[in-house]
Amino acid sequence: MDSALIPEGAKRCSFPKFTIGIAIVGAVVLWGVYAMFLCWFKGLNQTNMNDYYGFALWIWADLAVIAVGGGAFFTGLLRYIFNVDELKNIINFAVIIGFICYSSALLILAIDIGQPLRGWFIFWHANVHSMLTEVAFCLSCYFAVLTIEFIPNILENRQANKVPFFHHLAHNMHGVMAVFAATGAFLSFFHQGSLGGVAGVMFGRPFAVREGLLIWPWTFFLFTWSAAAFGPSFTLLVTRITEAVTGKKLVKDNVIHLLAKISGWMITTYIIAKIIDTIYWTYVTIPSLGFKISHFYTNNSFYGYWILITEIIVCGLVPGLLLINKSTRENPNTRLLAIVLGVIGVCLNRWVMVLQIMAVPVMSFDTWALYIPSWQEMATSILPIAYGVILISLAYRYLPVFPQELELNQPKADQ
Amino acid sequence: MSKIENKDENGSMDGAGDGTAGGPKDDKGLGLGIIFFLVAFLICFLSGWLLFPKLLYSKKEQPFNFDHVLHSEEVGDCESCHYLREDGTFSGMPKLESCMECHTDEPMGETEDEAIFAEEYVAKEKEVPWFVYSKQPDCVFFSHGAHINAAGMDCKSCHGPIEESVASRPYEENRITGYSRDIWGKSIWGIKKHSWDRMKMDDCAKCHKQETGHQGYCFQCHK
Amino acid sequence: MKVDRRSFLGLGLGAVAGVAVSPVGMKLTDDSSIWTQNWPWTPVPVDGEVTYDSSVCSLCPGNCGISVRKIDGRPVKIEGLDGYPINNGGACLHGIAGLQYLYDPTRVKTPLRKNGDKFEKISWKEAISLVSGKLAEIRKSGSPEKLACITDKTQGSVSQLFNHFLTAFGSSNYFDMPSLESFLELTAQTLHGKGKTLGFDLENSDFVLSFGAGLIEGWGSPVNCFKANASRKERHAKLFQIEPRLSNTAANADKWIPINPGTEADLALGICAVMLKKNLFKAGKFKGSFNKFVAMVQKEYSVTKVAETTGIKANEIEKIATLFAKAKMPVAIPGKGRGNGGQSLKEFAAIHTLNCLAGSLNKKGGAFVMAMNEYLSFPKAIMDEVAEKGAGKTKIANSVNELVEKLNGSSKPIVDALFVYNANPCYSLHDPKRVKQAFQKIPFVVSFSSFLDETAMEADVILPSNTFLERIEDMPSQAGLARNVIGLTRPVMDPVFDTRNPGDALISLAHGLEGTIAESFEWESYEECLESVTADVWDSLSEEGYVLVSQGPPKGNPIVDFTYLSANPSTIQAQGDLELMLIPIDNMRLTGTAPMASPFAIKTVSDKVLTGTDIVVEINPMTAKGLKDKGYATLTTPVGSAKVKINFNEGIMPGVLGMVKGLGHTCDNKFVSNKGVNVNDLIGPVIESGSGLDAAFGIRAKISKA
Amino acid sequence: MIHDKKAHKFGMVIDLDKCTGCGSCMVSCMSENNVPFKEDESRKKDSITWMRVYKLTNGKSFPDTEVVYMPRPCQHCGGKGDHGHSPCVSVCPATATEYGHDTGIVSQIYTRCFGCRYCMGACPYHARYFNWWDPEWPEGMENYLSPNVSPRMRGVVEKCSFCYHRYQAAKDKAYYEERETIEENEYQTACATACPAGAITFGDLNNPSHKVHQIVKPDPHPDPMNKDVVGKSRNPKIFRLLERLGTNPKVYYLSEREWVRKAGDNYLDGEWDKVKNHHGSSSHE
Repeated sequence: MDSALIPEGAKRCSFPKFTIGIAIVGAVVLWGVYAMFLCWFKGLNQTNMNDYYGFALWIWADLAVIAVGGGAFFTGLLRYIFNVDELKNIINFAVIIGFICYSSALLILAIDIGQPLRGWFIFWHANVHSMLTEVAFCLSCYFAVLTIEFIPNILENRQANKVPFFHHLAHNMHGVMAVFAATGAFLSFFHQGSLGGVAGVMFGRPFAVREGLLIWPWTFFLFTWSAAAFGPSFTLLVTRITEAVTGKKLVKDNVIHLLAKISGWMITTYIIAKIIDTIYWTYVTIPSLGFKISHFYTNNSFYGYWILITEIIVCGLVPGLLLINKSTRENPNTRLLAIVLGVIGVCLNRWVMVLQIMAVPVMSFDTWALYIPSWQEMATSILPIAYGVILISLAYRYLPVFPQELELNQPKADQ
Repeated sequence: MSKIENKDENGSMDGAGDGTAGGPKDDKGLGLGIIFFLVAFLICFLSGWLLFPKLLYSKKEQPFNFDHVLHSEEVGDCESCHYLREDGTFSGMPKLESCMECHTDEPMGETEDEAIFAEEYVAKEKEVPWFVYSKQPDCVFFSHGAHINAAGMDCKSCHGPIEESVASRPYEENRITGYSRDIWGKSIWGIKKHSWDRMKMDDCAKCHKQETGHQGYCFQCHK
Repeated sequence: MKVDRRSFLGLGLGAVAGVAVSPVGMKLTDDSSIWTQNWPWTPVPVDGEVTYDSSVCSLCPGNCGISVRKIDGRPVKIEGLDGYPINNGGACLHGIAGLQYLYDPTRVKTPLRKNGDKFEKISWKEAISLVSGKLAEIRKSGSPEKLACITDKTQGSVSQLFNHFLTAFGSSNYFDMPSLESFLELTAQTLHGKGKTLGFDLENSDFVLSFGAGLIEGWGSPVNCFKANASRKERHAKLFQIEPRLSNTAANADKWIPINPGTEADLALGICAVMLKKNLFKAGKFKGSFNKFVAMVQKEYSVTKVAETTGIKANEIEKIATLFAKAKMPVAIPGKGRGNGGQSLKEFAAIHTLNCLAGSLNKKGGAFVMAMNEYLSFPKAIMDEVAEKGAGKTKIANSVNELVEKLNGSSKPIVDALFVYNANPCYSLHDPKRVKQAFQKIPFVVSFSSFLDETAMEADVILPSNTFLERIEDMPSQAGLARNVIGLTRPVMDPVFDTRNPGDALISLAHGLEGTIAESFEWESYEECLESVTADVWDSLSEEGYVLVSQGPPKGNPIVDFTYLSANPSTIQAQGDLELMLIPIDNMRLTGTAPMASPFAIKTVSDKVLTGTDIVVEINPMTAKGLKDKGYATLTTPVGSAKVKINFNEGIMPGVLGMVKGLGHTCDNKFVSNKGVNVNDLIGPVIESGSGLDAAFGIRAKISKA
Repeated sequence: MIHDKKAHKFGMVIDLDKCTGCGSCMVSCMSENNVPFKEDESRKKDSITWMRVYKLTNGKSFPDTEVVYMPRPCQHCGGKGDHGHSPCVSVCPATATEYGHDTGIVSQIYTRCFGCRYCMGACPYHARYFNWWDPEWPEGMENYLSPNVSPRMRGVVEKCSFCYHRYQAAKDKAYYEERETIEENEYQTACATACPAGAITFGDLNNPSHKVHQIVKPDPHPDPMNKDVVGKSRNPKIFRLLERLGTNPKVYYLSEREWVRKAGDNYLDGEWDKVKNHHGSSSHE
């Protein structure tokens, strides 16, 4: 019944089936939206945050989605600036994922602040010294860029494309996309970084504070780097999931391998940098403030050394090496393992850089603070995922997201 | 007729696009489009400019008219009623008590406003519920002492030539914020001709920058 | 002509563009945020002219001078009054939070009458005629002594007005709540004779030997003690604190000497023994078998014996004795905690004897034997024969606790009507259950409380009093102060509710009763009464706000009578035989007596004392076998049991459990009530023979994982 | 204007040996600054107390246990090198909190704050509090609220202001009497005036005639051991909380007990004995 909208020649599941699927996920969305309105109308007492935990699950969710959304800008950068042509076959999808991640991030921020109606003060009364100001500006600008990058793909919809104006628009936009890609890359570099800076500049929090270059602490560069490294992994992961769900091959292996390889090298180099940073922090930064590393990983019921090892070795070094190594990279199972580990790794890193910072006592007579999010917090954090699923399904169903789809799914008699 | 329309057509990007795309050849539609655009634009723009303020602000009449000219002739300058207390705080609107230094429940003049004052307030010993045009919100700390004594400013530069008023204009209150309209200023565009036309924070900051070389720290004016 | 898609497109675009370039967007964005800055449900305090009133706080016996900041007559802040002879500036948290009492959710807003189990509002006129009617019946029945009265103290014109009322009515059954004042008076009476009380010159003493006196936990006149304690540093004075638990006082002291609970008297007498043996004492006007006393302590309180009972090493005891005796201006302070809980006369007497032996009596930095305040001159009550007859009858009991025993003991009502003023016996006495029982046996209870507290709940009629900020009253200093000050509490505002000064209520009651009682109350109002009974000091009192009656050591060396102690009265034993000892803790941030703590005060209470609605009990990890820190446990005593939380505390003796006083209120105030348990529910009274005091310093208990 | 004549640097020193933990300072602060209260205030992690009194113990077991109380207002940090980049001020995205170079006081503007809570994360002293709830007073109780401090709405951060409104009041009086300066006793915080033990001394650290300056004797030169640290006390008995972080608080603490002074900061094993006697160089007296 919606066949008129479906890309020419592409096979999609029946409309009722599709609707049911959407309805199920939609229910989750509604749940999240309900929680969202509770927070807006009743205030943040709906959460389990407290004065020790001013930053909590939401900020983590923000950092995490933005990190994994990094695939968009990095792939864009490679595709349009470094002209890695194969990537045109996955760039659309990378952009959609980025769009989802960033729109979610903005939404969560809008819930997270105590006075949403004053949110615009961050622009109007901006404090240039604050990393958060930098985040806000770059984030919203880059979101605009992503939207622009997304539009052509939407306009390529069978019906939209019939309108000559849209047709030309889409065409012309593709032409100038390099400009936006460049802008996007530039903006992303800064807001990914400033998100890292958010933690790094807290010189009252020895667990977070880092020395750095000019006004930017090392976490600034580590965050950008890790986003560029793990972002593509996430793009691959979601592609893999989509392929599994649709039961179709959507992107050619050489493209996958290429992106995996790039991701692998980025991860490995990042993790080396991260290890150096950790060592420097352990042996130079914190001792000068009177702390031993054990202070941050013992005497509490949750945060142990395991979290450090998991983040750096299991979910950092391992996926990195797996993706560098040709055989493991091209083996679908080990590759999947690697990208899953990688995504977990980057999320874990963001977790540590938000929640553990808050948990660690600084005053000698203070105590560890642990917190469990309220259902409202969880619901609003799950909301983006559900919303993402819906958007991806719609995009996949009605837009020519994967240029190689048709070619890869020719009906062949002998197969 | 058609001439104009042609002009329209060539003048319009859309038209051009249409032409090439071989869209409907109905020029009227296009002309209408523009007319509709202009009409809608004008209606919305004008209502946003002229009607919106009418809806945004509610008018409130003062309990009765107050004649500043008459009073300043009788009792002298502003300070005789709006004075600084000994602890340096500002007395603001005079309390009934200080009015009754002259007034009794027997009107001294013939004005019906004074009659109201005598009957409704002096006789009943009720404070007059004046609406204060220059009322700042609770978050603002304003030291009249700093401006009058230390900086030697006159009342007019912020309050305007109020001593020339012979009657009280209606008080306009913003329905959303509860602010007096004088804070944002009469002009919905926020345009000011005199220093007293607007009383927003930026106006304070601007003057502070000029006079003290520093726009001032938040705590100087916020509590 | 045809209106097609493009026309609507134009319409839409035009509208959007039109609004966009109009001021609407900008203005609404700005206003919406300004709206959040001025939410109508966030109160906006009205500004106005600032004035200051000075008065005297009467929340506790401390009677500090206070300065109340007002905005256009509306009180907004209470602070200590500079230059006031008691506190000179500082104030305690309860006084500073005083304004909250004005609007406390439990305020009694109008006179109330109990109807079934609910209260209903009545007018003052109804209330007065109702009460005086009932009282008239009692007098008709010919046994006026069946009217009893409980107040917080005996000093001051309001308390004495109650007494005056009873006398005129024909009853001698006037009782005051156990308080440091009453104990000191009794001690002075026992050792130095009638009409005397004790004061301690803390701010000059160079060696303070405190037997658990919470000098910074609200003992005596709190702020005065705080200041004296703080000045130690400059004066190089020493404070030795003797108690089973590391209280704030102990923590702040130069030395903390842990002692087995309830053995303070033994230690004091042990120290006496040492001083006498080593001839470290200064002879004074010792009367009443001093030698017998000497022999007794040498025999019964030898250092070894005392070391045994108190758990303090023998050489330690001797060291303390020597330090104390050799100090220039030593003083020994009795009264565990705030000194108003369960206390024994033996302990007070024994400890004060140290002062007598050290020659600290009426010396700078020592203990002052002071005459009771006698600035009030009430006219003699006029008594008709009914009154005479009633006055002839002997007093039912010697103390509130004894009264409660008697009431519960007898089947027929021995009290027909009871006045309760400024006291909350149904909460603050040990084992309040029995107090409530006793109250239920009284046909007609009249409460003069400002708040609907546990005791007011038991009343049949409430004649609500003004709070201390709404009324005038004289405030004689007491509480072991080394100077004698009469302060004047003055109204800083009109009553918030339809309440009256208790004095006025009493006067209208008397007038309601007519006859000789009315004649005994010929004043029109309490203020007039106050003015007349304080005639000699009224002028300076009303002008200055206070009168400094006496300061510095009193003249002369008082006699010391050893008769009571030389008979070696037996030391109080805690009730029960369980393995642990539960002791109540006085915490400066809570109040164990009326009025209960304010919301602000409760807010400051540590989560190591109260978490949610759970009370936290202190226990030494050594004792806490099988218990988890912060875990739940069941605490059981012979009197009751309660679910509590555990706090491992190295600052409390093994074998001892500490539970804070002042929680577990049951009145209708969600900020203060239904938090934790009332420690008094777990402790039963132990009456000391001879003094009739409830001397329960604690109770045997056991604790097990819940 | 008065404050431009010479920059003040208001601060306080708290004598921990005198502090009795009585709580007067906390309540005086709450009542002075219209701090709200709610049903359960035992959850200290969401209980607003601008001035909070911590209880410290020396960790020894019975009977050697010692306890000390440490009142903790906002430390009004000067930030690294005392240049005014306090941990919280530098991170606030909307300039809702600001370092007053004229007073050294860190402001908090409730109507500007939009509740991102970044400042709370940045403050190691937990001196900043978020209004998780709308403030509510029992019926009638809002009548005791003071007009000098505006009540906060839900969703914004608040903290100790060193009773700035009292400074304003003192200045107003000075303006009226046409005085250039205000006296030491004209501007005192609510906690300082309330303290019954007189443990809190408040004043201008830049003014040698003020008690606080005379007690603290701040060393205007950077600490040779840590250039971020400025204004270290020249009195070895005086310390600041987490001084090594370079936050440069304006609240100093005084204690005769070594374990208390040590508890004020973090030290590696054996480090304390090296640094304990290091304090602001007396050469600049």
